Amino acid sequence: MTVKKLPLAKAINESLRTALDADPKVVVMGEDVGKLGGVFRVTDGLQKDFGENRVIDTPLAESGIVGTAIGLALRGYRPVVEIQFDGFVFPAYDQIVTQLAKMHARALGKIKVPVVIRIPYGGGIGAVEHHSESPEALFAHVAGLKVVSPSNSSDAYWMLQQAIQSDDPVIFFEPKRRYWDKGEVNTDAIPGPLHTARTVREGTDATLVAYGPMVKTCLEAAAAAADEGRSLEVLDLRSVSPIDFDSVQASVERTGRLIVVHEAPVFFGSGAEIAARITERCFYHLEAPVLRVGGFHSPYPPARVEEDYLPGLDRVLDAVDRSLAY
Amino acid sequence: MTVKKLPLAKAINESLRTALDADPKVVVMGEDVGKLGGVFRVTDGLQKDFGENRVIDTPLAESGIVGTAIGLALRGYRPVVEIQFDGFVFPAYDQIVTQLAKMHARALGKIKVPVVIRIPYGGGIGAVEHHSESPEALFAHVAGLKVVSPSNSSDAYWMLQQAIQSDDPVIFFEPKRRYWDKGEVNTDAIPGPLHTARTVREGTDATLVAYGPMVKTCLEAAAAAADEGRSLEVLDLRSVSPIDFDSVQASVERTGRLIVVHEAPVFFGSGAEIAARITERCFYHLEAPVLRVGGFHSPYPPARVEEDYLPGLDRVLDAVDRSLAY
Amino acid sequence: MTVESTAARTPRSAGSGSKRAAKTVSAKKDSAPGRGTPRGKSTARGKGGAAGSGEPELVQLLTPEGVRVENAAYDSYVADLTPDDLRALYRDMVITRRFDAEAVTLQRQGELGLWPSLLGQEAAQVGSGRATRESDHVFPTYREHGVAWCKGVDPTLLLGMFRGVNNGGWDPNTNGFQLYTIVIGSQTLHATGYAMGVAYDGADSAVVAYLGDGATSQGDVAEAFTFSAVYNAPVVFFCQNNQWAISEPTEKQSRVPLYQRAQGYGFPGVRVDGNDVLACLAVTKWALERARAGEGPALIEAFTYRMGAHTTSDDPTRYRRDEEREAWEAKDPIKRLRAFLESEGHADEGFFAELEAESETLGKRVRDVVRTMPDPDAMSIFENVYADGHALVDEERAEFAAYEASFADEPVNAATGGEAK
Amino acid sequence: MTVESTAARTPRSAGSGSKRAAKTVSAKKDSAPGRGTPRGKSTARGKGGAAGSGEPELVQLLTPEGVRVENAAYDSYVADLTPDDLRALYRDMVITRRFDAEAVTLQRQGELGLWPSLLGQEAAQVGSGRATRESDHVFPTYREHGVAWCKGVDPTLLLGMFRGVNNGGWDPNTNGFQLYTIVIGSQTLHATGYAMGVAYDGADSAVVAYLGDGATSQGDVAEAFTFSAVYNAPVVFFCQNNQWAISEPTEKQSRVPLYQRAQGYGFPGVRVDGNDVLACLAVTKWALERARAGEGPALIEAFTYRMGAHTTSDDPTRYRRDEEREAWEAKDPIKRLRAFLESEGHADEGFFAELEAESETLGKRVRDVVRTMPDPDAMSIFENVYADGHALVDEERAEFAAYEASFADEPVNAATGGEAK
Ligand SMILES: Cc1ncc(C[n+]2csc(CCOP(=O)(O)OP(=O)(O)O)c2C)c(N)n1
Ligand SMILES: Cc1ncc(C[n+]2csc(CCOP(=O)(O)OP(=O)(O)O)c2C)c(N)n1
Ligand SMILES: [Mg+2]
Ligand SMILES: [Mg+2]
Repeated sequence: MTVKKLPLAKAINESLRTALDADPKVVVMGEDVGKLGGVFRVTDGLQKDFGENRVIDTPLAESGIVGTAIGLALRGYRPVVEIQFDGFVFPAYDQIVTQLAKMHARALGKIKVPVVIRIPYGGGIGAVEHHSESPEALFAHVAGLKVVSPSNSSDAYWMLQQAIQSDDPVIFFEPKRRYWDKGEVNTDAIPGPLHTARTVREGTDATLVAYGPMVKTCLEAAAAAADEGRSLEVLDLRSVSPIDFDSVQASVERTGRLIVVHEAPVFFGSGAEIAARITERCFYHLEAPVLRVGGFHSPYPPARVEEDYLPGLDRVLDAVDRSLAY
Repeated sequence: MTVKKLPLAKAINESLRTALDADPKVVVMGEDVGKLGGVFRVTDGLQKDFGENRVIDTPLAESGIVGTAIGLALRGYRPVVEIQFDGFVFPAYDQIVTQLAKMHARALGKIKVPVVIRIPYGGGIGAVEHHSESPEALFAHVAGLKVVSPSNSSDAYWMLQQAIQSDDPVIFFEPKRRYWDKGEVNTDAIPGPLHTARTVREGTDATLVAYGPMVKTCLEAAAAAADEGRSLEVLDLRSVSPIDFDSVQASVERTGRLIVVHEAPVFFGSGAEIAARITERCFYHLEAPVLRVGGFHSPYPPARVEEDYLPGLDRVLDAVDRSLAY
Repeated sequence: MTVESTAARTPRSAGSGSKRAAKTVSAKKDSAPGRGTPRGKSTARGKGGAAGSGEPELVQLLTPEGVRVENAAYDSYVADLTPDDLRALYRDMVITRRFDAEAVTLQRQGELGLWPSLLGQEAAQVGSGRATRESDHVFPTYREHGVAWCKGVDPTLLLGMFRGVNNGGWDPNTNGFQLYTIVIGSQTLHATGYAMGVAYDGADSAVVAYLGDGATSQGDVAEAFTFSAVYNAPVVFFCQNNQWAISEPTEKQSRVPLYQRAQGYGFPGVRVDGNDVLACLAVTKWALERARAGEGPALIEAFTYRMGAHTTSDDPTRYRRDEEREAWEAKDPIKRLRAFLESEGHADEGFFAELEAESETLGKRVRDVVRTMPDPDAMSIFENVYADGHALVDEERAEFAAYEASFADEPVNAATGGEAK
Repeated sequence: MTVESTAARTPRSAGSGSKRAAKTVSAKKDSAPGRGTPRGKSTARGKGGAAGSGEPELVQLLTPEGVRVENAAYDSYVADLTPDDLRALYRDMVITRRFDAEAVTLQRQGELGLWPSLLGQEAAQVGSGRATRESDHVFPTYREHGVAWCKGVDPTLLLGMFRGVNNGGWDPNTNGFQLYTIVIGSQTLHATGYAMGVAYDGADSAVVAYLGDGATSQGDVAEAFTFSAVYNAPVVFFCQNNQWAISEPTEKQSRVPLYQRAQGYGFPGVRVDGNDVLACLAVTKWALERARAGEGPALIEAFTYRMGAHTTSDDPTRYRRDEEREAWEAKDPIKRLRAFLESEGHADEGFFAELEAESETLGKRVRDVVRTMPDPDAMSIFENVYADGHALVDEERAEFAAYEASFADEPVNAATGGEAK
């Protein structure tokens, strides 16, 4: 058994290395992924070891990157694309929505486009505009795409392995502010399914659902709540499309209360979908309406106010209070 | 008082004509909007009357169209852009999301970008791929944009007037399968606010909320339900961002039941947001969970099965049955 | 296999006889100044005449009257064509046109929802299509019915998406012919990526990306030019400039001839007479050979004309004059080759009569197949959304099946919806 | 108003004296073959040397050693520069560099989150910036600190977005200098649309869109080229080819010199020595005059070098060699003009000392302003999202205010959130 303690970014690096090693059809491509090793060093050293045809520095054009990745996939490759920051995925949005997502269905299943699109996302790193966004809802709404987001090093490693092995396009959202958080990775483990949620803390009074960067925040909130004598269950959703509603439902049937937490704006966000569906499934179990904690309906604000914008422990606990007040 | 009976498409044409007449800064731009008058003839005759500098046939490039419209707006113009079909807005998505939506905030209010983007949307016309989609959720999630959709000729006329007068960017979704439906337009009326819902049928047993093409479907469903002795209230939402939750709440407080109907896929669609928020506001009033009727999580299907994909009277009434069964 | 699709698979690029059939009448032996040989990178660039000086020259091997003119740069690419080959090209064009006409009729009869006619573009499509080898991969727009034919795709398969029974009914892997792409320009990037893969594989094949004149304005096409140049990908961009993008003339897309676009990206651009099947064949062969030899991409602008409406939904009388169409009729690609075949004695009445009969047979088969094409099952909505499945699709499929079943079992069961409650 | 921003507003384009200061030493009077006059559309095209034949020529008026060389095509654009004007250009560059260095330091001290240094690109920015008139409108990237200076924007305003107190802190209408744009290439379309508006207005002004070498790959930039050409918009695309897009050299964006891109879109492209402020001034003036005269767009490639890191977050040692930087140091734009000023006797020690003091004053002011720049109020999140308001924003603002208030009023009130229930 090989267990290493790795920062999340390094776990992704190792995962890419494993995939490049295992399958000659895997290629990594994006802006600055080669010689520089990516602006976050996630692809550090890969070009040196696998060459310029496997780890490809591309022209500065996201639509071109995804569009050529699709072509490579049609040729039998398995491209892993890096979009440098969340806010720069939009030039590629057309290729993702009208082509990547729909080609398998368009061809009645006769072609597959196993493209993974890695996107460092979310805020909390004090960055300038376009470098802190959480656009996952804009992909989850689109049929044909799968959308996942790991919250820790082990998931980062394994979920990326599974995303690369999937014959479907996967949008892989990496919680950039957790890149430097260390966690154990067992590279010999047999991972669970890619799209199931995981209970990361058990509790009885209310359920917190989160994914990516907010899992840590929710765990902190649950710990703080415990001090006040409240028992919160925390679910790491891991997958935003599909969503493991069964696990959420099972938890809510026990706790009777649900708070969904994400960085993305609440309006039309993941929380809306989860609230709607879980309310339908658990109508007679819910003691309070599903509450949502997330970003506001405003452009991501300047760094000096992002702490106010981002859901933190206090806002999560405020929602817990409001839920318990019903 | 000037009341005319006009097809919805013609009402938009008249509205554009009124705006072009009233304000020399209004320009209409898009592919084939000039000499051809648009593939739906919505801009018919405008270039002939206002010239090539006011009604502009553009190169075939949606990002270019929206990007230059932004530039024109910065110069003091009020561009009204036509995207030829729903499925072709995505090349412009980056300009819309990263620029158009955010510029007013980026400049701390010092600049305004009053651009209207008209998009014929939705299915039911037997078209090929990309010509029948309902992407409104992908715009509603984005702060800085307003999103509206008229359901009838009068609203088409007046809401477009108001969208053009608005200093904010407005995504104006036109229900293309209702283009030929006639309705009365009073061009001397004083219209109500752009973003309020309208009760189009009163009822007591459950509330149906819809917008754009589905309003007619819901009215038909309500008529059919009436035959079975059920009294359904129908709200025409008119605006998807902002959403007039107050009106929906008021209705649900009376009926206790809510069904949201739209063509767009249910997953992460408008129905999710409405269900989540109305459940929060009306937790003690709801007799049943908010139900959603909409498209499935699959690419818009080929024309010969679109009737199965699209929410019709029967699927709406099925949801009503399910709601009443609680 | 049907008669026409068998024939469509016959490789045309290998000269099947030694008799050189495409004789030239012109005697001038020197290549036109400034045009050079098409093989050299720098000399090929800018070929076709100077920018801004009126209509640029275009590569032509057959005049509109069907007279073979010499062209030092490109003659060699058609030098080994036999009379059989020439008749086969003629057959391709006639059958393609016949098929297209049938589809237009079927649309009028309500059997198809829409049809984008290729009328007038047969030479561009057959010439370029026949220049490809079986291993070359094609990325079409939505109008490449003639190319599909050349790649051996059963033409009836093209009709499904326009009837509305699917969004693309053939297997792109079988014939190296990708599905039609409706979002303008997208496919040029797929073609480029595919070609990058061909290069990484070290394979001896190339890729053709079709695009229209309007498409040249799309950012995706520019990015395809950039990527293909930077990676030296073996891709040929074959732009059919049919003068119109729906109602907009080419001047709304560019103020200089389109083939010149390539130069600024570092690869050659050539304008060819798009109504001259021999010239299209020759220029595309040249470009494909370059690509396969590792010399990278090229742009071909086939100067042609959309004789019909943009699609059956379009009314071109609103934006263009009849005289324009009439002028182009004189350059008809089929008449042109026929004149040449006749003047050279390569084809007799029997050939033309037989071809007429074959076309009719195809027309009938197309009608029969379309009319009996079954509507898809409603449940197909939930198929092939994902390759590996998706829980929500499974849930919605089950719900929908229960909903549908609720109608079958009258009296209506109250427990419709089938949801886990 | 502060000393430097007052000075920055002095118009430079009108020659303020009759003494022609920019004397040339070279005696060759004939324009170099193939370069022609910059005014003619077709002759200007392709100027700068043949494609693919090694390094193309670039327009240069001052050698790296500070020697003025004659250029028949562009000399007239700097002919009326007085010694005052030359010193002013020098001052612009020195102050710009000083300001930039201060910002880098402030970033290191934690006062700024990030800074994109323009070190090495002063001539390109000051030359082009000073070529604009007050009524000309500029659309920058995120690195145009020198252009901002020339347009009279108070430099401290540029720091807000990099400190994280706003996303753009100046009023774009005051100085004709738009906000910085981070999404690569977007602003070229805004500039084009703005220029279309200028043309519709019949105004006698023009627009400059700045972009980097990497940006030339973005589809938006290609679309800007297409739109500007088709509408003949008065826009100058000023591309600072600083050889790098973060870690990627220009060869990853194009296999031919970037200025050649323009030709395929039907407008002239020129490569200019981006470290030669006189050449940048002259070529930009030429392009702006053309644009104002209704001759449409032009592309200028200013061949320069990013002497520092991409931003303060970047570590260039990972991808480029020190020698490259050293080679470019010899071409430093400031040293070059200083050598010329000195050899011509246009500036004495007093001038340089005074300028040094002025720079220090600016540095100090920048430090002081930044350090006292207030953080925005949390409630500012809800401001300016919409011009006409939005119900949801109002609701969220109220909720957030109530939530914040709940902390102020200890003991905590159970009814937090303030929502309508
Ligand atoms: C991105 C996008 N925008 C708009 C359309 C609508 N549309 C379909 S065909 C067409 C014109 C295409 O012109 P061209 O590229 O010259 O090809 P042609 O139809 O002449 O073969 C347009 C605008 C589309 N399909 N895709
Ligand atoms: C659409 C988009 N993709 C990626 C980035 C990240 N990024 C910021 S600057 C940069 C390189 C830009 O290079 P260039 O255009 O040469 O300008 P320079 O930084 O050299 O001035 C990249 C890739 C971005 N800002 N926008
Ligand atoms: Mg065309
Ligand atoms: Mg650069």
